[in-house]
Amino acid sequence: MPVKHQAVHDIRTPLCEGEILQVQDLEFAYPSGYAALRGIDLCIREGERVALVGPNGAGKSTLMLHLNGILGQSKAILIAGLPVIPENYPVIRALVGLVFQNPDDQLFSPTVFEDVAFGPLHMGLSEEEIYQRVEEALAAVQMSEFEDHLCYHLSMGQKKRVAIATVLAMRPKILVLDEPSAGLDPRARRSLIQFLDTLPITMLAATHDMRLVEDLFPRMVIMDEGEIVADGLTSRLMANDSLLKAHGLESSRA
Amino acid sequence: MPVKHQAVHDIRTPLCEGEILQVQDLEFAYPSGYAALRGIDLCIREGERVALVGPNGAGKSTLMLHLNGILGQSKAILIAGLPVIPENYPVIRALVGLVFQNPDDQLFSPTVFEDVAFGPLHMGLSEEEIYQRVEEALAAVQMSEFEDHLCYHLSMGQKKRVAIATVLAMRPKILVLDEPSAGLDPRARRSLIQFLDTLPITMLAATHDMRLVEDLFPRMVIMDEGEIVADGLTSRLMANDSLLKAHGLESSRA
Amino acid sequence: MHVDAFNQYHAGESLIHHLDARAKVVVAISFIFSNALLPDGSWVTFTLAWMFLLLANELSGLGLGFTLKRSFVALPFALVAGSAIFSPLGEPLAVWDLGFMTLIPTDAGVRRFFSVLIRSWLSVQMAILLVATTPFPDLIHALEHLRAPRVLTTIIAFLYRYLFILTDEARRLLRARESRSANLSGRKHGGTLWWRAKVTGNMVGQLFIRSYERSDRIYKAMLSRGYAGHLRTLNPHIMRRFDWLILILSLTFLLLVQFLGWIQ
Amino acid sequence: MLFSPTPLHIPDGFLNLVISLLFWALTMAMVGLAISKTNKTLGERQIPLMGVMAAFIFAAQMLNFPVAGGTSGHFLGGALAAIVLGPWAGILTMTAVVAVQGLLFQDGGLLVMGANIFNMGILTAAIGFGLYRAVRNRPRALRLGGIGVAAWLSTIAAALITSLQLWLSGTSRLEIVIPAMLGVHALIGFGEAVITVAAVAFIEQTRPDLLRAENSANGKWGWAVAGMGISLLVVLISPLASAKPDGLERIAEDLGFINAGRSAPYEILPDYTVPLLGETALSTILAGAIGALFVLGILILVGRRMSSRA
Ligand SMILES: Nc1ncnc2c1ncn2[C@@H]1O[C@H](COP(=O)(O)OP(=O)(O)OP(=O)(O)O)[C@@H](O)[C@H]1O
Ligand SMILES: Nc1ncnc2c1ncn2[C@@H]1O[C@H](COP(=O)(O)OP(=O)(O)OP(=O)(O)O)[C@@H](O)[C@H]1O
Ligand SMILES: [Mg+2]
Ligand SMILES: [Mg+2]
Repeated sequence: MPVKHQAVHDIRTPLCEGEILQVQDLEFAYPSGYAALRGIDLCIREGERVALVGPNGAGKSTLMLHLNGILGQSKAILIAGLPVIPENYPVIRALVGLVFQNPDDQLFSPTVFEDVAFGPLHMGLSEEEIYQRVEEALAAVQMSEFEDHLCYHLSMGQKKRVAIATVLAMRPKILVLDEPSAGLDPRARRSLIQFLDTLPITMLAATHDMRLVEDLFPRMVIMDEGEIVADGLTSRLMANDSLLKAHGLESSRA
Repeated sequence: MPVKHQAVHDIRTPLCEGEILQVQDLEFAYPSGYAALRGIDLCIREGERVALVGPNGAGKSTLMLHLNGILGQSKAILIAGLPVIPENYPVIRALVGLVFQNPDDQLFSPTVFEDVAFGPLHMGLSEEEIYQRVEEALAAVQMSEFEDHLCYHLSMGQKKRVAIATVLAMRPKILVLDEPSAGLDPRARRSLIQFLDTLPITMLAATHDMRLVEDLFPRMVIMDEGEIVADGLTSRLMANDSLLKAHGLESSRA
Repeated sequence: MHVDAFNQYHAGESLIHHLDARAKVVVAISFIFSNALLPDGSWVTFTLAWMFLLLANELSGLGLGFTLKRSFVALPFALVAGSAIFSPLGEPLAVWDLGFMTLIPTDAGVRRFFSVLIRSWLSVQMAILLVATTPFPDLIHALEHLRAPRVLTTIIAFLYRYLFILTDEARRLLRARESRSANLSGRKHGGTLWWRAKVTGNMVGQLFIRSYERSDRIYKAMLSRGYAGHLRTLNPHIMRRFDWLILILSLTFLLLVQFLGWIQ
Repeated sequence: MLFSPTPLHIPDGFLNLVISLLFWALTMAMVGLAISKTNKTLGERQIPLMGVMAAFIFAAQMLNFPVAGGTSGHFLGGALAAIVLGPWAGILTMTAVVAVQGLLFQDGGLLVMGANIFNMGILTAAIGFGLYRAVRNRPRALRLGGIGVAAWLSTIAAALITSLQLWLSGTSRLEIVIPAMLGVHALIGFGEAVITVAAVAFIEQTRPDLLRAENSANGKWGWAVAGMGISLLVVLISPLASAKPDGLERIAEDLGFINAGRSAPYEILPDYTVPLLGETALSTILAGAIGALFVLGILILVGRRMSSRA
């Protein structure tokens, strides 16, 4: 069992009004009774890139699923000032683009085009705009020529990119990525990192890939057993070996 | 498309009689017609540890599924001298322990205990021995306290660990691991490496985790497009940057 | 509803929990059978049957509320049975003129209606008690011992194994759709009904292919762990003398109930 | 809700013993036949496959789509199971589904399980596969149209036979339960049809080999005839049944299993007029038949045009 550490916060202001993502004292237990989140406080400013790390079962995926109301409503979360309650779901789902841990969880339409078009279609956009958005999103992940392919016949890395495109086509303000690099071969992983680096939007990514964290995310949040145990500059936290070790982590240079 | 390289073989002897795993000119096409394996030659001595690397879609998983007859029989493969044909399946499945890439494919029982006990139970062991093996295997992946948990309530990394335990409980002679470290947190990954290091058995692992390869596997086989394009000492192949690059790989120090 | 709903079994150490699954299945089915056989309006014997149920419930240690809370699943069907009130076979009790049709409740109709509801309510509670005190794999095993076709019980055993996995898959598909069901502009959204139904159809197709392929992989995983056509469990499944005793006592009681019900 | 008791899962107590046992016998005969057929044509691998497909039907019933006002369209799956697995495997699969729904979730009773399996597993498989068998080598539009009709009719047929069972058991009045059940299921059947068609289209697009493999095992026309026959019967009986309000009483009197001693006081009953349906049984039957022919005609015309273009 991990050693309990004093929480290390260094860039979070105690009040974070007006920030794009505010989580205050979020608690959540699965129906089985397991308390997966035990009082999460997290604020993210617009345009910030934050990595979420922590051991298996820390609650990273659980937290991410909360951010657009998929695990139910919660007044503890404000997205652009809106609490995550059913009335706000449609708006919040347009603001927060969630890329699941497994791309197979994300794709449910026969062809790549249909899947990327689902979000824009559901938003009631004009046909013209839908086509434009789909093309743009696919171009961004270098999958344009796969438009008519069946999602189902793609390789893991290609699926991952399409999954990201489905979310990009909705033009979210916040991109939430669960393990974006898992299962990708080194080349695909590198091109994903390069692509994400060009995006100017707010980003929150859960990952075990410490090099990805160092390369792409200036800020890092460590979770363990449903709590945030550290939140600060990646460079500073990565240097704190005992902190990393206490939570099952290690810097990529270890 | 990867550049075609002259195959680099340096420790394989042309004839490998008497070795525990022998694959000679294995060909395989999926029902869709896609030729996933195009003439694989591979020999592994007892006690050897071999890493199988290559880009997404190279055919690594396809090869591994062949090793205990899961994709059908093949006389091109000999396990401890036995061809992989239906008569030998029971013996071969006791010899070769296969951990699938996706833990969801491996776990099919409601509770962790039941799942780990499945193999020993079907081998016809005594109740006492079943209990003992389950405990040992779960201890090896540090999941003992999850014995009564429901498999589908675990986090991704927890599932992966249980999947490994299900195979360990059968005490195979050859351990075949498909991406054993994907989705594990750094500590779990490290303790898995340490644990595997203590096992005296033959091991073949497909992975994108180049550091795992360097830490644990003295021998490395590179696959691409259904062929083995290189087979040699890890230290030597890792130094060959152009070879790695041509197949979507990079050494962990890049 | 969450997947936990699949775990209907509530672990316990009671007498009922320890009873052999075969005995429990036979008693439960006989109880339901007996209810169906009792004539309408035999309130006394219905009460006797209820006492039997209460006793079983008490012995199971689950508590009264447990089955009671779950016993209303059949309620929507009461609506259907409601029309029995207007059976023409009894004395009319009133005349309701609805304008387009005239309804006449009769005494026989009312008696029938309540008898149906009581039968159903008692039977459902017995079934609940059965699955709450018997792990599902044991239940399947019991059915096998009771000569249910092996093919069918094996299919059911597999169904149970995969149920968790596939409903999880379905849940993830729903999540995926939900998380992209967005609307920012305040305009009409959600697409047409036709389109929504079609998307759902695609999801069903998707789920089918995934289930099919996953079944293939899991089957292989089972093969690679020694599965050879028959699922084994750790439970010995022996009918002890105690099981026989309870079985015979219960059946005798139910016979008695029948006797009372028909001489009334 | 995941397992909201649909109006098709009859609980224990709602059917009388004679009907329950009769349908158990019918079901057992059909299931026995299905087992022997599948044993003959399918390998060991099919058993886990059918188990998974049964779990798939379960899971697919979770996938709903918002209709309006908080209600949602659901999926029953009998026709789809028969189409993708073939009729016999489809029957076994649906039998397992209905059995587990009853055993594990009390969604449907135990004594009446024979009837439930018959309604939701056997009848739907016969209609679903029978109509599919008739159109499956036709052009795409006709084929998908046929599948839609098959799915819709299988839902209607299940609702119809459920109503008839309730009526024969003396639990419901025919003139009330038939319009109610058929009305509701005409809508549910629409969702069923769209979902089934989209699902089959999806499978045709991604894994056509699955559909081909399953159906080549059943080369005979028997299923087509049976499916069409039952469908025609459904079309004819549904208006007929609802136009004969006094059937129950007559049968009850003849068989004497409801209060045999009492004399039936028919005299004091006023004549029933059934809302929404025509004056005579004949006119409603005619209307139903004409409607069915009309749909069939359109399907054939569309199919012709598609094939002439190809
Ligand atoms: N459906 C569920 N029911 C009950 N408990 C669950 C469920 N899903 C997850 N959990 C538990 O909640 C905890 C957090 O799970 P979560 O998936 O959020 O972990 P994670 O941080 O994403 O882990 P990983 O790095 O392995 O993906 C784990 O202990 C897990 O066992
Ligand atoms: N069931 C299938 N039907 C048809 N083609 C398949 C099937 N499964 C895999 N393939 C194809 O076979 C090739 C090899 O797949 P395989 O899963 O063996 O790759 P891999 O090396 O394990 O890749 P990864 O690193 O992504 O796991 C891929 O091009 C894939 O698209
Ligand atoms: Mg996770
Ligand atoms: Mg693979």
